[in-house]
Amino acid sequence: MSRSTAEAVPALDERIRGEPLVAGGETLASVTETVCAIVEKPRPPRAWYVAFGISAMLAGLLFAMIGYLLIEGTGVWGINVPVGWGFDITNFVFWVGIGHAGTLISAILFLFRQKWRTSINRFAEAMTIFAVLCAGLFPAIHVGRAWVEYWMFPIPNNLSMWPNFRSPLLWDVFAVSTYMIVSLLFWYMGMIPDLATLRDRARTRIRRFFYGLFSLGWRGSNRQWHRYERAYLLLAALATPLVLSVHSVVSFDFAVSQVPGWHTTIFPPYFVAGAIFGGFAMVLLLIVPSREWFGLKNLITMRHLENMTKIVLATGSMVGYAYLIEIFIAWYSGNSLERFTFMNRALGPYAWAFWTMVSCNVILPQLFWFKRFRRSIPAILLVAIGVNIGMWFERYVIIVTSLSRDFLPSSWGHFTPTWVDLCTLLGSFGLFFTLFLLFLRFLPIVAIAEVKSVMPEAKLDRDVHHGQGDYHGDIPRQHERQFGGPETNR
Amino acid sequence: MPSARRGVRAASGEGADPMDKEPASVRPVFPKSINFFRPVIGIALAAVPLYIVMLVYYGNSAEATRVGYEPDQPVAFSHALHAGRLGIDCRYCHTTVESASHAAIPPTETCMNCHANIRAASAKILPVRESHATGMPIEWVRVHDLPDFVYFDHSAHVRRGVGCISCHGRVDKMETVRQEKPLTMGWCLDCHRAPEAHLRPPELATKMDWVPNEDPFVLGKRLRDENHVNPSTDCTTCHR
Amino acid sequence: MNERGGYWRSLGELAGTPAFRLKLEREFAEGAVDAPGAFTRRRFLQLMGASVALAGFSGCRWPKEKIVPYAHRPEGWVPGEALRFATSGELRGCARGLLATSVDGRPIKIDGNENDPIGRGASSAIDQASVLDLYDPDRTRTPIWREGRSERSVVWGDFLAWTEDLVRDLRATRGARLAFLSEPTGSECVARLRRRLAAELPEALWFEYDPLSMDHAREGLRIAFGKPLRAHLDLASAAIVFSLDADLLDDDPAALLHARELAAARRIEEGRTNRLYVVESVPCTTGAKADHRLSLPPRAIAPFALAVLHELVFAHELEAPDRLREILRAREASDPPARAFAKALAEDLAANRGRSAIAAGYRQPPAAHAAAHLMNDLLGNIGRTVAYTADPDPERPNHFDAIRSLAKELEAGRVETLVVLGGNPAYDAPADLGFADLLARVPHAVHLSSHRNETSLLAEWQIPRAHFLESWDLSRAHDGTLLARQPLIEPLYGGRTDAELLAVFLDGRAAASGHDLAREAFGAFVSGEADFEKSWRRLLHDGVLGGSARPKVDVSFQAGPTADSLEQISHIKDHAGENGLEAVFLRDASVHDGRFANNAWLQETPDPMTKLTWDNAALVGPSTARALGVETEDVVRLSINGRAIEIAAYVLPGVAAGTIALPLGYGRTRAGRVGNGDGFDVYPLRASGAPYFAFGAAIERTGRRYPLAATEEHHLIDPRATRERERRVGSLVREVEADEYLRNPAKAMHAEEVHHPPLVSLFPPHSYDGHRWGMAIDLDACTGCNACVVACQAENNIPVVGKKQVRNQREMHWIRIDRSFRGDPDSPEIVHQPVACVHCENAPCEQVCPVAATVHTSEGLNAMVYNRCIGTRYCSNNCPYKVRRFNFFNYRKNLEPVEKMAMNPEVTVRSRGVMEKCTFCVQRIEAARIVAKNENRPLRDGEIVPACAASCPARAIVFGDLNDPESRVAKLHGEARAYGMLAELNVRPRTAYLARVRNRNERLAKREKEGHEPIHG
Amino acid sequence: MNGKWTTADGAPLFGLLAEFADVDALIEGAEKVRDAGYTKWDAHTPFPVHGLDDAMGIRHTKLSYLVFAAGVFGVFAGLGLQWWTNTVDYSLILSGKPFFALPANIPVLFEVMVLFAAAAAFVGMLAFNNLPLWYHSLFKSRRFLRATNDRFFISIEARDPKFDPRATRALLESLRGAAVEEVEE
Repeated sequence: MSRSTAEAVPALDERIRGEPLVAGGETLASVTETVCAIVEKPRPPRAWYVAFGISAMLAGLLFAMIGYLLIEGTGVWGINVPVGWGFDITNFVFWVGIGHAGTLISAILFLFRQKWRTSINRFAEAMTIFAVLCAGLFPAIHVGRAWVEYWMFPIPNNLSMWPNFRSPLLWDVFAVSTYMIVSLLFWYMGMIPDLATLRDRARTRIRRFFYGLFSLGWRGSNRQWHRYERAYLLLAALATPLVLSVHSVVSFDFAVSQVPGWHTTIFPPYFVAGAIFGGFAMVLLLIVPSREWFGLKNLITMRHLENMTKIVLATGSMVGYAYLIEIFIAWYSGNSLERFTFMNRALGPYAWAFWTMVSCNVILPQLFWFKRFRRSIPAILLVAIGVNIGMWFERYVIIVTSLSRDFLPSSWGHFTPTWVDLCTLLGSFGLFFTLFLLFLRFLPIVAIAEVKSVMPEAKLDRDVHHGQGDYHGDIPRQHERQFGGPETNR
Repeated sequence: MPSARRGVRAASGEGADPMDKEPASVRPVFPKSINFFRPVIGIALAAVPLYIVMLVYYGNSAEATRVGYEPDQPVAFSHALHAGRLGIDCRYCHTTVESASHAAIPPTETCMNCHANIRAASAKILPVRESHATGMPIEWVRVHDLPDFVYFDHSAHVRRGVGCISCHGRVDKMETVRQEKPLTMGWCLDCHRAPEAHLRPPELATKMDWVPNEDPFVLGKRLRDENHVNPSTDCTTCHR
Repeated sequence: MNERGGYWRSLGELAGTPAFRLKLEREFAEGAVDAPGAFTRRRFLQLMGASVALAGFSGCRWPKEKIVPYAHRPEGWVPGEALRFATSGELRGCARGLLATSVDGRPIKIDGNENDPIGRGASSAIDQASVLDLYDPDRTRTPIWREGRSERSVVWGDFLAWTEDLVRDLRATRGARLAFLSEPTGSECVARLRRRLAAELPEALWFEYDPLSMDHAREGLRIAFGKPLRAHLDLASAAIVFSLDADLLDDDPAALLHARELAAARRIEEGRTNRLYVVESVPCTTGAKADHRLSLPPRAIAPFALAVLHELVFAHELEAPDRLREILRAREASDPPARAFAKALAEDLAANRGRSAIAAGYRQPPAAHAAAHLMNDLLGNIGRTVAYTADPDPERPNHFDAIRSLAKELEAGRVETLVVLGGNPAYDAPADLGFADLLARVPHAVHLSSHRNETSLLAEWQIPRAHFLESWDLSRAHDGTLLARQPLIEPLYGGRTDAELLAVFLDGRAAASGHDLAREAFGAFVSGEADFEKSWRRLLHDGVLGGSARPKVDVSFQAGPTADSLEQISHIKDHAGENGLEAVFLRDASVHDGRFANNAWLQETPDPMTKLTWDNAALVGPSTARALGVETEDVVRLSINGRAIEIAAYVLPGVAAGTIALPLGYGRTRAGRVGNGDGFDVYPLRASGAPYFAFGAAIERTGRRYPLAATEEHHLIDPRATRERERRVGSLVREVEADEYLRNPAKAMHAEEVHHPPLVSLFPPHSYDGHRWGMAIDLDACTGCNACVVACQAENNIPVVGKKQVRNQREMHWIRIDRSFRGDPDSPEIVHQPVACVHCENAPCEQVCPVAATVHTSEGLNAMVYNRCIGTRYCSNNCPYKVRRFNFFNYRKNLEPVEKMAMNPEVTVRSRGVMEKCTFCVQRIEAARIVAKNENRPLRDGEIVPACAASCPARAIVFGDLNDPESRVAKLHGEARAYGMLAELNVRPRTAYLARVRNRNERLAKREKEGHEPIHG
Repeated sequence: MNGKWTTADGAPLFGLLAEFADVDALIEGAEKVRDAGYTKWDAHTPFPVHGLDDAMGIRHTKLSYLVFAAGVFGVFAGLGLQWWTNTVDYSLILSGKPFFALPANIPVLFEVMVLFAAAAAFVGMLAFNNLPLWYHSLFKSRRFLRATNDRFFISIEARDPKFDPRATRALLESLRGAAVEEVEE
């Protein structure tokens, strides 16, 4: 007790001053140096090689499984009638969910002028791209006849047939592909100035060529910055509703259907919250080791991590609330089918999955009420991993338990995954991490230009006197620099 | 302390980058000429995908893959001669066309009905005579080949007055039979949705050179009402 | 000789030209789509075509197809058109008149012949599946001669050569040391030849054996009336039907007739309600239909008959000879439920004299049958609801005596040449005879068999047996009506019929062909040469010779012998005895006595009661199972006086306490690639003395488990789910009490209604002018016999997926029969409900399909377009009825060409990755429509009959146009009993179910209500 | 451009480049250059410097209107596509639903709208900025390499009507902390 009061003082003090977003007295040059060095180093840390080796192997496994699937048919999975969707769509929804934090951090936090996003948004966006890639894979391979999938796109053809725009699956096709494209644009556009930086520092011809090619001849012209920022703002403004729409649409796959346990109106917000929740957990999972390996502790500070844990806590509680309300409504509606479905989830053959979900998604994150855990790397990793497991099981519970026992008891059934199911899931992680590790190796993993723009060096001294521009949050520190005061922690 | 970081001198004084000591100019990454190629690159970026799309689209279209298919047949049988110049009715050989789904390819016997004495000696019909003698069939090459999941019924069309030429073209002008129409689903639908243009008095269905002596649409409209021709576009009409 | 070669040769003969073969190959290169391999090939070619096209060329397409017309087209043959021929199949010595549909010379579908006295156009699951036997690739393709260990495929000529000396010797020795073992047969050709045999080779011995013999009934009649007879029930005019362990509706030569008449006599709308009492040890379809069902152990059933007689004689003063009164005096049923049941039943019977029908099952001892007929006699049913005809072969000993005496002959070595006409005695003869060893010792054994089975292996000669679709014959139906059998296809493997082989032993090389034999035999039925041809043609056309049924015979009751036999059973204790369990040997609904073990359709057909596929199992009742500590899928060691087997257990509600039921016909070792090793062989436990019941069975658990593939109650482990299931079943499978219903139909129906908000739709309903196809299924008629399931499979090219897949719930049947229990698990009420796609007007499956592969037609069919389907399975997930089936694999990959011949060219063959489901047999709808249009007339009601409806013996399924108020289906939809399953979802199903009617006897009903709390749905 | 000016060693002159060490100097410089009435000039910074736009007197970009237009087009394209394919060209009876009902079409409509707008934002930005432009004279300057790192620059092009080597250089050198150099064409 006494301890907590003891540390309450600096905590309070800190809330007033606001912890620096960039610590360790970095300069413009040193920021550039820190980030670019990662890419320019001849060889990354050994840990990177180990991680890459493993993920590449798993990715290989994934493609082997897909090959086997295409040759033999979807029967190699555990699915059956009634459970027509098993791991395939579970994985899809899981990965799409992961894919949300990225654009969310970049877009929504950008619109809210949350400057702390600048050091992590590049990570998050990259994560989004790769997660959505993995996600897109599953709808593509889950169909019985992958070779006629192009029928899902409105391409003129000599059958004069069109896709059915009433189908939530088709909404998915549009939502996910749009999301993929927009996220890519957003990511790439954000990277152009940093690629230019790399170009200008590049020593070898190849690097100069490629970074030169992709930086599109960016020369930091302010007339270009002007339009660039406008475009970035617009993209952010577009991406924000898009993020929300994508997972709402994914939730329609279920909400629009008949199946008890699927046919639920709260799915869209509930799914979005869940997506953000899982997404942030994944960001944490990725960022914590990276900042260790690549010495980014000064750019990605404890404050960044702590802010994210707070979001995890918040969204986790929303998800928990959704679980409760679902059960309440099932009871309150008086619909006996609904009631049974939820009783069955909690106490039926899949109870183990249900309780895994609850403990990982609702109970575990409660740790973050305590600052001690919010700032402890092990705790953060533990929760991050737990939440990812929990979120996967959330989708599994929703999809499998609902299908396994729907209307006619005579056709009730059970889903048991096969080794192919398991290997495919594992493999999808392999693919994801392979891509991410490549990103770490070859691209600026922190948005250099954006970080610089929130550094003291980016600010005009005279702004203190007439507050022009839009500097929020750091004014006290600004003030302190003007009139001397304790240097930020060295 | 921060003020120490002001000014060029200080900055370069850091010696952070050795560039200052080197000559003032560098070679740019790309030569000046590249800017002249920008439009070319731009156009290429736009055109290549377009070309691929077109390639796939036309590649799949029946016009590219099927129409004009004209395989060699085991017997040099000329529809132009038999149906055209001699004016033999289609139904003389394709007997079941009005009563069954298949317009049966005639058995060798049918040929021999005439050729037993007409041109019996001709080398051209040697394979026919052989087949008739040995009972071994003549292996004709299928020209109009619908996918196996399509169920087409000749009688249903001929009895409503859809002329042979609507799908087979002027067979009476073909030395060897050739596919004239795409026979794609889209093509079938066009007629099922608006059959008027292809309707004629049922008894004239097999008449190759028939032309309406009035506006075919007016006639078609009338025939459609008379013969209750309401083609369905339900999937089950052709797919079962 | 190369087997395939032989096979094609015969095909060539059949079709006259290799044309046929080529045709086949193109016809069944078919599929909704090609597998990826082929697909990419096409795509590639098309792409090539594209680039070429762009370069200004064209005409690149996938490989050539050939059209191969006949050189000489057979008379009246139209390519691709279906022809139907009357013919007949045979089982248990009773022929069944059938119509075989043939396309381009391939028989592809079997249906009942309207003229058949028993089927009246209906058919059984076994009839439906018989076409698959024809194309079984495991059939023996040539005669096989065995010398020691070496087997040689030879030709028919070799066999004839071998018989030459034999026939000479036989003539000399008047047939000495020659013996025949035949299955029961109604064949007139065989009968004729036997008469010749008796005359020309008097020394030759003739035995007849059927492992599922019904001779106990025959013996019972001999006791009751002094001569063997056949009994015929007229359920149509019976108000009360009482079955003593008799499965009248499924396991009976007249089952189809019974099912139809029972249903007809229950049309409550027409004020007809009969009442069915069933007393049985193991639930069967008849028990499921019963208004009152009593489970008793086998031994207690005959005594129960006496208990009923006791009530009739003493409580209701029926006239009976004094000696009988004496025997019956102390014969009240001992345990209370049975007594109450007997009293109530007797009351009903007495109240309906001359309007009741009583029958005992063939498993019951002769005395039980005698008792049943005694009741019929006392109640004055004879001549009214029960009639008798002469036995076709009064002299023959009953089957079990026959096989026993044959065994003696063989043991004594008095048989040198044994000719086995069909059958499989080495497998199914009673175990105590050790028949296989005896057979192995016979110097010359000849086996006529379609497969190289357990028996053929031991014989010196095996001659391929012709399938009935390859045979000429004349054969007698159950009631003696003469049926024609004509081939629809040349014998694929040069098979011979029983008669043809028999003739060889009389005439050697001079033996007449089946065709001639049949015509000879027919000669006896027509007067004079003049109209022979005419009536022969007529016979072949109708398939039936009108008025040839055996005349009914008058019978006089033999009090004495009956009394004696009743005396014997009057000593049996009617309560479960101290001496352990009692085993019952059952005929299996799928494989019969084992002969259909290699028929994949039947193997995959779920058993009407257990819903098991691909296996049999030892069936025990719940309470007995609990007592023994046995659970479903436990492997148990089952021993009956010395002999023991291991078998998986299955807990089946309704099996009588202390009873263990053993379906015969599984555990085959030489059935073929389908049948080998399925299930467990229980014949080793079966003794010729006690062919159907065995006392003193002992069970011990082995601790091992054996996976069983049942199509229901997958993983239904937790009690919550069990309770939920039983809670729901009431509203899904509705029932009404007859009297309540008659008083107030609407109210009676409402009882089971689920409460739901008013069914309003956001959108105006789509209007279907023109036709509006719909279906009605009368649950009160359905017996759960599975005929529709197999009929659908045959009509719609539904693949077989095998045990492993069924276990993972991937069975493909478009129509399934849901079976549910209610009430006390040890004597539950059982209901069957056929479920196929109900073609919802607001079909949930349609809107979720991203490519519109399942849509509504303008006539309201929920069409499934295979070639558009990409296989997301979303439709199946969203289908409340779960009637959609998915091709998880390419289930046809390993089909042999000959198996593909069974396929219906009118229905697309679905490939891997495609969803499929019931289409209301749209191919039949379209065919009928085109015919009607070509004839410029509207479609008539009843003109379109889906395969399921066509096969249904009880006429429970009706299809038609709901827009036509006069159509039968529209009327049925209008009836008060009609309801839509899950209609509360507002999916507006096009299939209406008619509630099951329970016509209860108040007295018993009261007891039952007090008695049981419901469990397990 | 015009060969009017040349560098010391006679090469055609692109313009003058002034380097600054920090934002404040840059802003001041920019304001001065703006007030001097130059038009063909620009500032180069490693990150967007707020206030610089005003300092340079840059007019507001039209990009937003383009994006809006694209979005509106997307709405109609998305709606039109669905309406034409499912209602006009091949209308199928699905779940007894009407052939056209807006609710079912909204998700796709929205996605198409976003797609078009986003694409417009990106492509528009490049187009307005005349990117990609892989070659630019300034890339010749070694100092300029730090424009993407930690230095700030003002470049005045020789083709500016008010450009005069001496006068302009004087102006630039007068700016606080500026290091000036010539950049050749």
